[in-house]
Amino acid sequence: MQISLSKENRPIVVASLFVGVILIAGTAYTLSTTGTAPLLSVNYLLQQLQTGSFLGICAAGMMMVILLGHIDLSIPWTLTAAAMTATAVGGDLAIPTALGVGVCVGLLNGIGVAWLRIPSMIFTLGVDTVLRGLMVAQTGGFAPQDRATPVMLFLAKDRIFGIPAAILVWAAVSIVIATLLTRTGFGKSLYATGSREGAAYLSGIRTRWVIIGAFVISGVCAAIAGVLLTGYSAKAYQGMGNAFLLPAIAAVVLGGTHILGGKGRYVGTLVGVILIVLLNSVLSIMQMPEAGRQIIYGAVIIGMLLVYGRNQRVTS
Amino acid sequence: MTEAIVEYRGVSKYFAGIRALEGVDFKCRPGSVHAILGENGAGKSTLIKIMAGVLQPDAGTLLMEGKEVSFAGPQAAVNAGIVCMFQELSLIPDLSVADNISISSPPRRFGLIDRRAQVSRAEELLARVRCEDVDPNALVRELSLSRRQMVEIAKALGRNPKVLILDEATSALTARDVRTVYGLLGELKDAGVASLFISHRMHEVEALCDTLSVFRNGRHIETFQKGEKSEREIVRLMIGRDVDAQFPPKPDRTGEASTTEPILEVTGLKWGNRLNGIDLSLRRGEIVGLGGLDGQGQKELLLALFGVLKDVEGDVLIGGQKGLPSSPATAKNAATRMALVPEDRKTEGLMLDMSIADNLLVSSFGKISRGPFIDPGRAAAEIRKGIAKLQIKIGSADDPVMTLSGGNQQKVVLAKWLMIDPDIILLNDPTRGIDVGTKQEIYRLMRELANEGKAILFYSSDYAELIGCCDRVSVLYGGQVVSEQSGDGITEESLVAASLNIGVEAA
Amino acid sequence: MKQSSTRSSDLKRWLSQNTGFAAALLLFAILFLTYNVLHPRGFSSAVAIQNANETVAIAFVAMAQTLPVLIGGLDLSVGAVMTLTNCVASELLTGSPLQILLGAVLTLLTGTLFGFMNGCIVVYGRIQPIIATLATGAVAIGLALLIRPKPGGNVDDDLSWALTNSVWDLADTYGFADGGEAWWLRPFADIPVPFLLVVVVAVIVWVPFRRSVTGRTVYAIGSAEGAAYMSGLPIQRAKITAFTLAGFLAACGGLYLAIQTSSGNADVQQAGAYTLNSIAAVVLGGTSLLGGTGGAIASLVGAMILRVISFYFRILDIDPLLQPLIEGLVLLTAVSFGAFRTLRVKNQLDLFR
Amino acid sequence: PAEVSGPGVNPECFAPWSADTKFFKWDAKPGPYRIAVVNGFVGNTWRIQMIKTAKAFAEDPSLKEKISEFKVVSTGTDAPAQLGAIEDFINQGYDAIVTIAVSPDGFDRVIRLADKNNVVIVPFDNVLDTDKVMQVNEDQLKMGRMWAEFTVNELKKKGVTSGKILEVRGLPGNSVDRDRSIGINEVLDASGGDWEVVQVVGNWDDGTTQKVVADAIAVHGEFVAVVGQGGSNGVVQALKDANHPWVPVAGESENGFRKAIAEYSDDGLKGISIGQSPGLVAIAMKAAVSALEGNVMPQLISVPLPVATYDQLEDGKNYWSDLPDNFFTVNEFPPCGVNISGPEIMSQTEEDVK
Ligand SMILES: Nc1ncnc2c1ncn2[C@@H]1O[C@H](COP(=O)(O)OP(=O)(O)OP(=O)(O)O)[C@@H](O)[C@H]1O
Ligand SMILES: Nc1ncnc2c1ncn2[C@@H]1O[C@H](COP(=O)(O)OP(=O)(O)OP(=O)(O)O)[C@@H](O)[C@H]1O
Ligand SMILES: [Mg+2]
Ligand SMILES: [Mg+2]
Repeated sequence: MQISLSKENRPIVVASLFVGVILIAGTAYTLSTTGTAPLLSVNYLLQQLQTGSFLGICAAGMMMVILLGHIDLSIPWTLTAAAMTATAVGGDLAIPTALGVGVCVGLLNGIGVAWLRIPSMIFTLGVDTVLRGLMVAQTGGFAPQDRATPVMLFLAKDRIFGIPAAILVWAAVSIVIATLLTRTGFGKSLYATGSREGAAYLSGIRTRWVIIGAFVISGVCAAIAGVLLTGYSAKAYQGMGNAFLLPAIAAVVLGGTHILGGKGRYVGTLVGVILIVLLNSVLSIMQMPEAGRQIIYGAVIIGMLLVYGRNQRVTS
Repeated sequence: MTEAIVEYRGVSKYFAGIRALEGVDFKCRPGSVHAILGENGAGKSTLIKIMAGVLQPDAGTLLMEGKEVSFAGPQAAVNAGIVCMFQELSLIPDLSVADNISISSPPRRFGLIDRRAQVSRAEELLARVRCEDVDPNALVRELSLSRRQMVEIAKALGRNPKVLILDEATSALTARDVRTVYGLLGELKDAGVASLFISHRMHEVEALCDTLSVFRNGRHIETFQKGEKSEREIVRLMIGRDVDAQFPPKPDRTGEASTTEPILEVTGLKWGNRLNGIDLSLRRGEIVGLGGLDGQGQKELLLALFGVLKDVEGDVLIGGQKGLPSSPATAKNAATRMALVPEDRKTEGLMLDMSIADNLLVSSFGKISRGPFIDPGRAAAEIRKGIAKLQIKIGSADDPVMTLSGGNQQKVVLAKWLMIDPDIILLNDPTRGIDVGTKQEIYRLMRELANEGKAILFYSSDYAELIGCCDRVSVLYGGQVVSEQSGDGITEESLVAASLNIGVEAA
Repeated sequence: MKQSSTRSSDLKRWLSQNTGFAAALLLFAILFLTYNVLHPRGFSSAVAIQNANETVAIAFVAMAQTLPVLIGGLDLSVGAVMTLTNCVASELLTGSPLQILLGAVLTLLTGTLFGFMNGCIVVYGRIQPIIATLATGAVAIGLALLIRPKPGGNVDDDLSWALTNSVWDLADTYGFADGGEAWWLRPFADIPVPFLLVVVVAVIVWVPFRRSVTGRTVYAIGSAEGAAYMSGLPIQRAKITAFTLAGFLAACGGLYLAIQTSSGNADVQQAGAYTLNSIAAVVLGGTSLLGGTGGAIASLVGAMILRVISFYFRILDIDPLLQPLIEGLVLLTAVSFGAFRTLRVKNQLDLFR
Repeated sequence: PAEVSGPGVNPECFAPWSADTKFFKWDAKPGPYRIAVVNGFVGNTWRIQMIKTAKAFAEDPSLKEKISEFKVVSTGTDAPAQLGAIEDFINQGYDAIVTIAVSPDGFDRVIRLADKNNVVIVPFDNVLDTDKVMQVNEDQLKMGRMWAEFTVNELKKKGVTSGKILEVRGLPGNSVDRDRSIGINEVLDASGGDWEVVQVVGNWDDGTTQKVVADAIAVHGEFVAVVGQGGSNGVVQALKDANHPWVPVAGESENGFRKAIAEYSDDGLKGISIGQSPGLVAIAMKAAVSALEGNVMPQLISVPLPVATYDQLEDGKNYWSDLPDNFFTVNEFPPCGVNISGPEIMSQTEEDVK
């Protein structure tokens, strides 16, 4: 494939370069403090990808929704609810249950946004709150079992040919999403709907179902992330999804997906996720205080978007 | 000879290397109505956008009343007395009529906007354009398209223009409003105002303008007075070659009508207060026109047939099946496939920032997919076929469709629909804002499609098109078919009369 | 007679153009009256003061959020700016009255400048507001943590007491109007000061803004940006002003929070909660997230609705572990009200704006 | 309330924080009382367990008769909302308000109002930086010290006197985090060992903790011990995943952490588990009632630290191998008559769900 620096590819290239910069900066730091360069070890990188896979899968789902010009703020508690219900059910049914929860939440979000036409920003926020309420009520009322099942543990922790299974799950999700986006009518319809819903509708695309589909994918992705995270922590717990919402949005946007929909490539989201994960890790290694960390985050996002090239001015 | 009020000297403008205007010298005199003619993409809009301060020239100078000027933005141009009316574009739907009329320089009291003064100012100006029926406090979004254009005109008048520019700004006006506008332009002309008029409709140009300028490929070709050249010569200047017969010949269909079964039959179609019992039938191989003044239910009829409207009543038979499709998707996928070329190609027909290829394929994923996956080979073949069939002028199929000219954009919409091989084609004013050459290609295509056995329902705001293209014409008035004409019975006279819902004798 | 008929049709038009706001107002009235009826000390000054105190910060932040929403954007930094200014104020609101005043001015200036920066990034950097402010929000929180690594602060006690009580207490604390007993003060004596503060800011900031060309441009941008530009409206100025004012109003919230709690707290969670609640309040007030319609007063009402809902948990007997669920369901239902209009739409094309 | 001299009532339960702790006495009010619990954030197991404990304790025979009305509300991490709820309960005429403050500052106004209306406010867990109200808490500084002392001792037993110790911190800016860390470092500095302390921020959250500990191991290699303030399950998971040899670990009192210690202590996971107990709410409620009855109360009540080291763990007694990881094992305080155990509270309807 030829890499031309089109407007579409520029974010991907720039973000990849920045990933390199982060690694170099981190290595410079560890060299100067401990004299070693652990950041460049395969083990460290694999571990980053392993812990990054949760965010990566959330971001993949989020990207579907953002491509439509919508947003899914219910990811944190969809993830948590899927994980908690799954462990409560336990056994072989655990993972299907988690996916079921993801599908249901996605359907609900999709119906609210596509049929009732409530702005996704507010509807998914409400759904998130409701899910949190449900989980509080469930924990309070039923004291559900929270232990990860063996399959979850396997998916999150075991290695297959030396590669953590979580990374393989992420890769599988990525392949599905990337194929969906580039090779199927659904994917093309997603871009069309995100670009201009009215025109897509008049072109005979069932835009409502496209929207619902995207939200369902987002819900399912959050559920998969929940399953993995449960395996990784060996249990499900309240608030386990809280750390994923804003980084997921940031990863998608840093990957060059347009926040108003219609444009973006999945590779970009992958690079965006890796960028965020490494940035986090390096800042943590540098023992950067929270204040500095927040400021750096903000600066990185603004700086990168400025480099990507500014949006067009609306003149007509 | 009077001094030019606006003068261009060697003005050039490029967009990412594409030439929009090059070395243009152009003058316009006060007290004239000046037509700017040219194909799509000839540079007309660019020319006036520079004058209106929307764009800055890359080279050359702009002079106003002999002095060099440079407008940083539309406001600067307005302050200098250059007022521009863009098609549907510069009214704010969520603000009131009065707000819109005094939008950028409202009357003030103690530094704050004086609402009452603003309303009375709006009332005055609305009276000047004979739109006393428009409530100054109504939101613009509540008004019909033709009322909006009249408000736009009132707004322009309120800015005391020295130069008034109308860029395809009269497309939706009713006959009465057009007369009002003609009158107003006359008044302004007498008052020494220069009016620049852009339209693709020759009869409007002929009725209104005294001076004509022709542009082609970003260059100013010639300026001349009305009557100096024939219409044929003008068209040749515009497209750089001769044009022959505008419309392809109609096949003789006498006697056929009664024998073939209609593919589409509608009786008593009702929807809200817009459609009040429409009866219509359409056969394969036929082009049926929808006539009438703008806003008499033609668009709603097309949308209803395409499954966009809810709660439509009436009996419908499509290809022998009862009932309307429930959505465009079902209309497209039914046994009798339908296609609709919508009114506004930029918002309803195309995903402007997606590629030409993606826009072409958007209605035919089913056809080019194997299982759930798109077959890239078949997709590429279809794209090639579509582009070739309509002779769409493109660089690469991966360019955004936005970079095409209006006519080529419209061709993309048509090609998209032809890919599904529709049985019924609904066309909503497909040639609006399109130049003569492209129009001709579209007319020819329509006839070809009809001859292939497709049925075409064709709404146009241009009588000439209806006369030249259609086998039959149904004229709508107030949501009903008031007259059906066919063959040689379709004449401008009869169409106008039917449009106004008066007997032919009276017209 | 003609007079009265036009007046009633004026009202009708206002209702049809402000359906969302009118519904919000009605909903608030019902909720608030019922609350007062159920409350053992309903309709008393003490309850009003408490309600007002609790509402001020979110009311300011919701008003702040309104402006970016009107231009069709979102400001995800309002909560963070409130937090930042809260921390700034907690350092500055102490000393002599003049110093306190200066501190308050500096606090408001901080927020205003931050908003101005947001505006510049959006206008000159041409980054989508939602992403730009997501990033600057993180910066604001970072700055807040730098200023106040742990909660605390030293806000003047009298100021805090005087501004969080009734007008009478204000007069009493600072000894004007005969310590609150002056006859002319009587009619106002029971009004909560925080309520007055919100009203004053709304009147001296929002109302003039609404009736300026810049304000009009803000609405125009949200309604049809291209048309606004073509009409010669000052787009860039209006956008920058919208974000600047948002920063100012968020700073009002932060300043009041500092006065109310006599401290500052760089609480990341609270900042996030305020941002999200501000969006909910804007929607509840009937302002469209697409921009162009609505207003700060509507958001004020939206914020009050949001608050009243949670008041009910204190007077009704509801299982505490079900409260979050109920809160979520009520919010979801409330924001879904607008959907009825959608279900009545007969032309599907009208759904895609 | 009046400031009086000690000693206070029931000192085994209401132990004064230190020798110079002040004592308060409110005018005795006739019972029964109206009591409200104003919680902040809800959405983790600790808070849920706390709320359930509060509800259960209100039904406890020792208190039931004395309470006429009991209400719990959660306001989220929203200072004005919490202050508003407290003020509302004061307005409604409640006699006592038990609360977990969302911020250690900012309660001046409600304290003033409460004093005016003779209402007892009792912050616990996240307490206030003021000595004007009666508060209930465990000694965080001491907790930090005990963690560090235990760790240093265990290392000494192994003959280790130098090396890297990983300290996992809690929510930045929180006073509890600050106090615990001070305690930990004080002891480490004074221990004479040659320790290099590596700090990471785990926000008291299992997931975050696990991630940052894993990162730290990847970068620093091995640690001789881990002192974690919270998210202890995450510490153990991270060690396990990295195949880090088991080392002494100090941490909170989640069931999961204790399960892990019990399982791996023989392999070297010498653990100490001290935790902030959700049962604190019961003591705070009891203190509130006692104050309303007119008893002399210490201004700052110190609740004994519930310590369990690896050699003291006993299944079914101070941890439960068949119950979820997330709930907090320590819930009862016998000297106070608070006898609601963790499993009792968190699994009361377990049978119903299977
Ligand atoms: N914003 C733009 N970006 C890039 N190219 C542009 C832009 N605007 C105009 N052009 C180019 O300039 C040429 C002239 O455009 P212009 O809009 O002036 O044509 P026009 O004569 O008004 O056509 P029409 O009859 O369709 O209105 C077009 O062919 C187009 O390629
Ligand atoms: N962003 C853009 N990039 C490239 N070319 C553009 C762009 N915007 C407009 N153009 C060019 O400008 C030309 C005219 O644009 P314009 O907006 O005037 O449309 P139009 O063809 O005149 O349609 P209509 O008359 O219906 O408004 C088009 O031919 C197109 O090639
Ligand atoms: Mg043009
Ligand atoms: Mg045009």
